Amino acid sequence: MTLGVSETQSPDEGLPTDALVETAEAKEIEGRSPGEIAWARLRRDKIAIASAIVILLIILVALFAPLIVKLNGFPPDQFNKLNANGDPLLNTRDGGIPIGGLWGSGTSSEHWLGVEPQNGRDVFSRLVYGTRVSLLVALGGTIIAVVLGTVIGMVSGYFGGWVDTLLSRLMDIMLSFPSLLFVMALTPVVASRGQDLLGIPDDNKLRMGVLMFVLGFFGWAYLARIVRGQTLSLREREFVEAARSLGAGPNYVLFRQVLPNLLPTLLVYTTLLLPTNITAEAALSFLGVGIKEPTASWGRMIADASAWIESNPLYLFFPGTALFITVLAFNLLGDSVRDALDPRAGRS
Amino acid sequence: MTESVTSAPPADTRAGKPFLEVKDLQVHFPTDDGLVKAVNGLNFTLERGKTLGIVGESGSGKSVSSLAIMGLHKGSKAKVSGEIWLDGAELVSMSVPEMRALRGQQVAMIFQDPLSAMHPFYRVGDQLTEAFLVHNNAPKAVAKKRAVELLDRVGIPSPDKRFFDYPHQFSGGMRQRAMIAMALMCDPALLIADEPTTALDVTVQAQILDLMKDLQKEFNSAIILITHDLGVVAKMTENVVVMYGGRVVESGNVRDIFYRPEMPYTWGLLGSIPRVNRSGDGRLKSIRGTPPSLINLPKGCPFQPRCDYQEHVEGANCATELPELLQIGQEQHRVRCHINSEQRKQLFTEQIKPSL
Amino acid sequence: MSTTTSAEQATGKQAAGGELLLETRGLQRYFPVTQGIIFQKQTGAVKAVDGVDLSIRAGETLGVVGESGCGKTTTGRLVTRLDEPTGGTISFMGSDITHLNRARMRPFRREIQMIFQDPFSSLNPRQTVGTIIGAPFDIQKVKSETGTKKAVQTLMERVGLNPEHYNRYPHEFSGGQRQRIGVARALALRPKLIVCDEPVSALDVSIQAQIVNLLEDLQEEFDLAYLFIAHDLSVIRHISDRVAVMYLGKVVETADRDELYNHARHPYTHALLSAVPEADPDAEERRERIRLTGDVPSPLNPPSGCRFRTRCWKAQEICAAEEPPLMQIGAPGHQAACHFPEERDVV
Amino acid sequence: MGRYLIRRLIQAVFVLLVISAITFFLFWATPANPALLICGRNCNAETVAQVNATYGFDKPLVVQYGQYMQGLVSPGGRTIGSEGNERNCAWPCFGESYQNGIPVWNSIKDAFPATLWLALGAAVLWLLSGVMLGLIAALRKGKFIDKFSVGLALFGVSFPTIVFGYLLLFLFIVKLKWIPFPDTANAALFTVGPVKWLQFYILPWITLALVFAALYTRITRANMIDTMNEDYIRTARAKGLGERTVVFKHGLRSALTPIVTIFGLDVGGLLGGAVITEQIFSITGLGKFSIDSVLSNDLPAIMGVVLFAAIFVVLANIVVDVLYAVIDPRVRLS
Repeated sequence: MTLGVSETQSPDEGLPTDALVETAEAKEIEGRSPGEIAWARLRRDKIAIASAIVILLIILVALFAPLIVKLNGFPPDQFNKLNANGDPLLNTRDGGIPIGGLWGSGTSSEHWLGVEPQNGRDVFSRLVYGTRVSLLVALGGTIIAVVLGTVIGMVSGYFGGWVDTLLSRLMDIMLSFPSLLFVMALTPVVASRGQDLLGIPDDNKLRMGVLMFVLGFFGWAYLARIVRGQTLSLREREFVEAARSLGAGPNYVLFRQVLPNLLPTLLVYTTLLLPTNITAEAALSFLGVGIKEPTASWGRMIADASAWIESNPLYLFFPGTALFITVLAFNLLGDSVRDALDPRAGRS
Repeated sequence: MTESVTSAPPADTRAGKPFLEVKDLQVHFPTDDGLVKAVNGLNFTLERGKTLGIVGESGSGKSVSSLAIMGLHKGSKAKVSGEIWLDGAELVSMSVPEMRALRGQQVAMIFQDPLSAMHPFYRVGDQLTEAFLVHNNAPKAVAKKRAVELLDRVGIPSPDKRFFDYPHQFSGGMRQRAMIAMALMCDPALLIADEPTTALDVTVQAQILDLMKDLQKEFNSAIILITHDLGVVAKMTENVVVMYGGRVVESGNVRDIFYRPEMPYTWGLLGSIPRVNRSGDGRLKSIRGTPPSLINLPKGCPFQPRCDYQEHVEGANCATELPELLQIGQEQHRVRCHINSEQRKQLFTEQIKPSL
Repeated sequence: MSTTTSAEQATGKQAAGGELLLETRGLQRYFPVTQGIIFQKQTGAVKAVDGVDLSIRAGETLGVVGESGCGKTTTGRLVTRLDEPTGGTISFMGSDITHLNRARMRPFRREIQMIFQDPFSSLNPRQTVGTIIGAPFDIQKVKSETGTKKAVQTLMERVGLNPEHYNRYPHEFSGGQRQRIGVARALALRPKLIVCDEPVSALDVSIQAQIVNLLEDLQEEFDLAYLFIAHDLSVIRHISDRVAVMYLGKVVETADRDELYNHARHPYTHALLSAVPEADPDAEERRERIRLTGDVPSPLNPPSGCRFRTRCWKAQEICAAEEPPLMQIGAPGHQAACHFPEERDVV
Repeated sequence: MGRYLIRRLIQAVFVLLVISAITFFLFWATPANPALLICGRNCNAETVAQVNATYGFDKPLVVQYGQYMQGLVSPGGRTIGSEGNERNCAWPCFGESYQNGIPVWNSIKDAFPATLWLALGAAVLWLLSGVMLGLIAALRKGKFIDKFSVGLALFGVSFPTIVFGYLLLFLFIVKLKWIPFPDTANAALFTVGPVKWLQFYILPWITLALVFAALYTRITRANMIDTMNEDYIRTARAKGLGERTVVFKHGLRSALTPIVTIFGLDVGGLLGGAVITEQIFSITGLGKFSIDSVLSNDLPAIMGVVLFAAIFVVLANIVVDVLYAVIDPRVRLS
């Protein structure tokens, strides 16, 4: 995520080092774009740096999940009945609760975060693999929503007339859908439809694609409304008039004049939508309409763990904490990005 | 007027003292970019029934000064120092509740943009009576009567009906009239008008300025008129303060400023404006460069970087030493410039006056 | 400020009046007002511009003056074809450009440029000055002999900007400098006509004079014609060769500059001129003022007959019944639309 | 005003029609033959044909949609079932459940009160706490209490409901045992008395309210800070009004206006079911009903719940717009 932010913010990476920033601040501010100023502000924001590092770590975990899991040697889907000494891990008579470990969660030097009740899968491995699912689905859904919202919003705002009327009504309708309910109801339907049309089995690869699609499809309308409003006001700005008076067509105006001015909004919205979608994926999997067994996902793990809340609360604690920290880090970064991009910040 | 009698002390207690006296007023704002020195030493006096014009370009500190007189910087990050004496009371050191009792009652303000200066959700009439009721222990009916009277007085047709309108239902000119009526609700002795006609069309501006003049005669109030429009100054004021970079650079009576100005910045201002009554085919005498940043004010004379007359200063200390605001002759004409007065007079008559 | 320059200026002004560049006939722009529960039907129209005839010759400045809502800005947008006229014709150098589509309009756009009011909104905050001033070359696909960068830097120098600031962003410039950037952009393709929509009204007095001077210098150097739109009668007097006064979508009086300011015939022009305060305390004291009452009526329902009659002190029955046409009166080229024109000393 | 309402209601009906059509065709066009869903494992060609006839699956989709809409529009409802086994499905007819044959409307009616109590209670909680916290933060901008509120709000928006809900459940029910395990019978106020009712709802309320309260804190704070910089606030101070009047009469009124809009839409959205909270605390409201229907592929039930929820959202939109016009005199409904 940090990489993405830095790329949009300063395309020509001639960025000053910290020392240079200081001198530039002290003396005259030379040739810095609004984006570069925001980037400089962001770099001075300790919370932003900290949350960016956390997010980077989470991304690394997601990327290198197979390598990390090799460390402890328990694939996420493997049922573990015995430990290295050949002792049983689970108490079969007591419904399959792990034996020993912190709060009866089966934590040990082999299974760092314990094992699942009943089938003994390694919680650490599942958590690591769950990171992949969460990030991938959230990222995919966010990209779809942002692209759809930007394009539809810009077209609606710029062209006006019946195009605008039609697209605005569409946005209204999309926003009138009880969206969580609809997403929930639609996910299995789309999954089986996809299976039918594409000939792909309804496995978790398809499910992930469906989740991205559904989250994107229900996430664009709000952004489209914002983009439409901004495009409407940008269209009236004199620099757009200036381009038009030179004979510029809609492509030039939309992509060279309007879009660059939308970037701060898109960036802020993206950083806010990402944690929302991470939460949404977890919620859907939790409800049983998202990622299914045997693939690991945080929401699924929380749903499974909720049955063992009395006997093995740690089982709930790990995916919950992972989810919370991830969402918090994204929100913190999103706030910092918004503050950094706010032209009013630092004045008054 | 009616029940509202300003609590002015008997005149003899402050014999010889001016009604309003501002001494060495300074207003500074700390910001992320540095300390903004908006006002750096403002001095003037004003009597009842008279109008003082404060002229300057954006960033010269004129609006900030007026907010300081209203005490509206109290409670913000702004640092205000110096003295403001109004009718025997010192305002800078005054506590917030004391100042609040004065606001609207003794000092009232008319703002530039009447649309944003009135609350969009409340009826015009209620906004007028509110100002009255907070200072007067009177029944609502009395307040309403006075509001309708004043709306009528400022020239709003069928004021008893318009009393119930919302600000957005008024035209720009009517809103400014209503703002004036609101300012007059408690019969204030001092009225501060901050660019009161800048947002208005020229015919409406003429109406509003005439109205202000008439009302001043009627209420004998002192008016501070803040503007960048030299025409408005010429029409309305007796005395003028020219501000630049947060400092007074020239002050005096209106004829001194328009006919015998001695500060190169004032010359520049007068030369910059095209005249409606003259066919000027020649170039306008513009001032080169741009106004200074209030964070990095030039050392020495604030106008020094843009001044074309530095060669006339002996010792060439324009860039290093701040010239003092010195009185010339007998009148209250004061100028802040290193060039000596005789030479300035000569420069003006020989070089400036012919091209105005 | 030598006398020779002003003499040159004066002869320059006299020489103005070359070939006819732009002519509008009966130009109209109505904005429809709609209402309806499901199907919107048009219930009226805001008559922003309602039959305007203007002509501009090469190298001259036509000033258009009037109060807010009089239609002067819309007129400027129609002339540059940023807005589509609902009636009338616009011809530029003999070609009818009233309803040309974007592709056909393209070549004409090199000849007609625009300078805008707001130096903050007229420059894209996310483009460098180089990109902004180079946009005309980019959009019109014009190759400069010296290369775009060199051409832009030459332009920057010409309008008084430091060419080294090529890579800076608009927020690093002051209002006056930004307006210079706008002037450079308008100048890039060497147009014949520049429409200036309130180009100095957002600037401080001292900066305003710099820009006015710059515009005058450029006019002389490049033989530009200006359609100069402003509400400030003093600026209009200073810069224009001819002046048109607009009220509620119509031209009510037009004449050569000095003829209009010294011998105005329309009561509205009188009222306007008399309302401008002069920067001269003695003159202000002596002046007799015409006090106009009331506000400008809504352009949705303009008064019948003469549109000024609701505020006019001379209005009689005929003013409500019959709309006065623009008629020749006084010196050649002086036209006024009034049933009871008279000369009156107001400034 | 009257004309406006009529226009908005017509628009609302149109929106609902579109939603119903999309929902209907999406769900019924699923390749999984609905008949197979109903007869389950012991399906053969004969039983499928029978089920098809009973539910009208053999007819074209458009006809089925028409019949469905008839049940919602016609005051007499519609007739359901095959020849010989016809029965009336009373208005408003959302069809019958595939699972147990109970009319969907009856299930919705039964589930709705629990959702209503949950949503309204949480709404009061988040509105009061959010607005208050946001207001205090705005008025003490930059001070400790502001930073604290901003931090708390950030914490709140970052706490996923599924995590926060279980955290509360674990703390107060499992660990501290202050509250007994939720007993679904306690959902109704009148049968169990206020104490049990409160015990039942308190944790769900807090769970549901957290995210909203955090959002409202942020919105209120931002609005209030913007409003206090407005020119008319300066005017109010220039009149000599007391700070309390300035803040509460002039500032808060403007700052709260956008909140009204958001609040209306949020409550409207929740009346269709707070799925996650209901799932965590086993509340048999609309949310629980809908997730159960989804998991069992009970198409008429899903369809019914989606439509029912959409009605609230659409109505909330209208209510909010009208309220806005009442609060802000500049807004004219046309």
